[in-house]
Amino acid sequence: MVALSTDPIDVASALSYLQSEQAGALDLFLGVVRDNTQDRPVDRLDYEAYDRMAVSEIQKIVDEAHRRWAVLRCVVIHRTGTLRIGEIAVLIGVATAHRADAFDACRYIIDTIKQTVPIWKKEIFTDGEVWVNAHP
Amino acid sequence: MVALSTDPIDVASALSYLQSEQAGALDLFLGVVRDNTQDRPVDRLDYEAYDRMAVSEIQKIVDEAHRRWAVLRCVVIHRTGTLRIGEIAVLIGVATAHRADAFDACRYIIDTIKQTVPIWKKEIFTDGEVWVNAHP
Amino acid sequence: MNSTISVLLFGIARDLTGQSTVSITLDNDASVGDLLGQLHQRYPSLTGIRSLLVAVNGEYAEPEQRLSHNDEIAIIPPVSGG
Amino acid sequence: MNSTISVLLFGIARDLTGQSTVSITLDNDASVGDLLGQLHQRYPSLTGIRSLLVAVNGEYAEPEQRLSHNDEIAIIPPVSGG
Repeated sequence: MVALSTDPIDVASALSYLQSEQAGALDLFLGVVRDNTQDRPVDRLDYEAYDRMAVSEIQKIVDEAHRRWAVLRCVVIHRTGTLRIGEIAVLIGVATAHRADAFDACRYIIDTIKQTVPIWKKEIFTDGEVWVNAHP
Repeated sequence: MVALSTDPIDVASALSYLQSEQAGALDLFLGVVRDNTQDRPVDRLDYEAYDRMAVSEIQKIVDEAHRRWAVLRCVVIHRTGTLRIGEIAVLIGVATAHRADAFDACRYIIDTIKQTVPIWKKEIFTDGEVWVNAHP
Repeated sequence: MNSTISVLLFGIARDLTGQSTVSITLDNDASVGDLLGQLHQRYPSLTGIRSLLVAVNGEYAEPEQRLSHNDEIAIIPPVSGG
Repeated sequence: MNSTISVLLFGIARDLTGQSTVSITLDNDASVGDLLGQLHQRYPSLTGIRSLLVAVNGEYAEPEQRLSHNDEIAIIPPVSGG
């Protein structure tokens, strides 16, 4: 399951989606808004997505994870809009028979999302703002 | 937080324990009872622990994870007693500022638990039972 | 003959141009590279961005890819999801 | 002089002996290795287990470690948690 969401991400429903009788391992990664970036205090983050393409690019990554590892079920939900400290920006959950596959697939998915998916994050500080990664 | 539990593991309360304003990444691993082992259908698992020592050995592993990685918060809960298919046998949650530490610490903890912690698992099949790892 | 195509802008590209969509007039056989050239000419501030990619109909496109006036075209500044 | 110590058994060791605690009589300067020897003599089926470790007061103990009659001693068959 791949989705973008303007509402808070519901971890419990993601976990129930991942249930499978063959699953022995489940790795769940949450990317969370933290209170600082390079020691500069963060007030909030604004996430913006090219929705249609973000979903299809995430789906490509999930499809590749299925090709590389024995994935039983997989869920990726990325938040958009304004997020405060402690809110979940992205959830990735992978259920597999054995744990190595769950860890490897989950890590591959988050690493690749950060490289290819058209989602942009603006960090808003008390004294300014910056689009992350935008400048040389 | 390290605990053994005869009751079902509460994922939501583990997640709230992991919250921290400095946390940017959270990796949660769940070990789940699956419906087969080497294609032999499993009916249920019985987990038994040397409680006092299991807790202290898990705590040693968690302490070592804190030494090796920048761990903000960590929770390990291991279930004991009879578990049915789909039930969570072990939960490991690690909150860190950056994701590599969360994945590495979480994986280290589950891998090492399986090597050193005095907990024993008996697989009960429809036609017999076996203590896992016990025989040459 | 020319045609006018509408281009979606996101993130810092939208902030720097002050627009979420711009109309660009291109030759009928114009490529992705030609589009980027025109955009940079019209909005010199875009050169301050580390890299700009172009998506055509929701897929990343190479600079030599030809554009058609009914393509959905988007400018993709460096992504920072997750 | 001898002393009797009580030993905790878990998992397959408990199943094979049919006991969760056994009393073993040892010399006063007996080691972990001596204890394992006595146990194997009394319960030959234990040799079917891949490995047996001993914990003394909740810590894994080396074979040469000496035992005292007020130690909490446990037999640790191969672990399989997680």
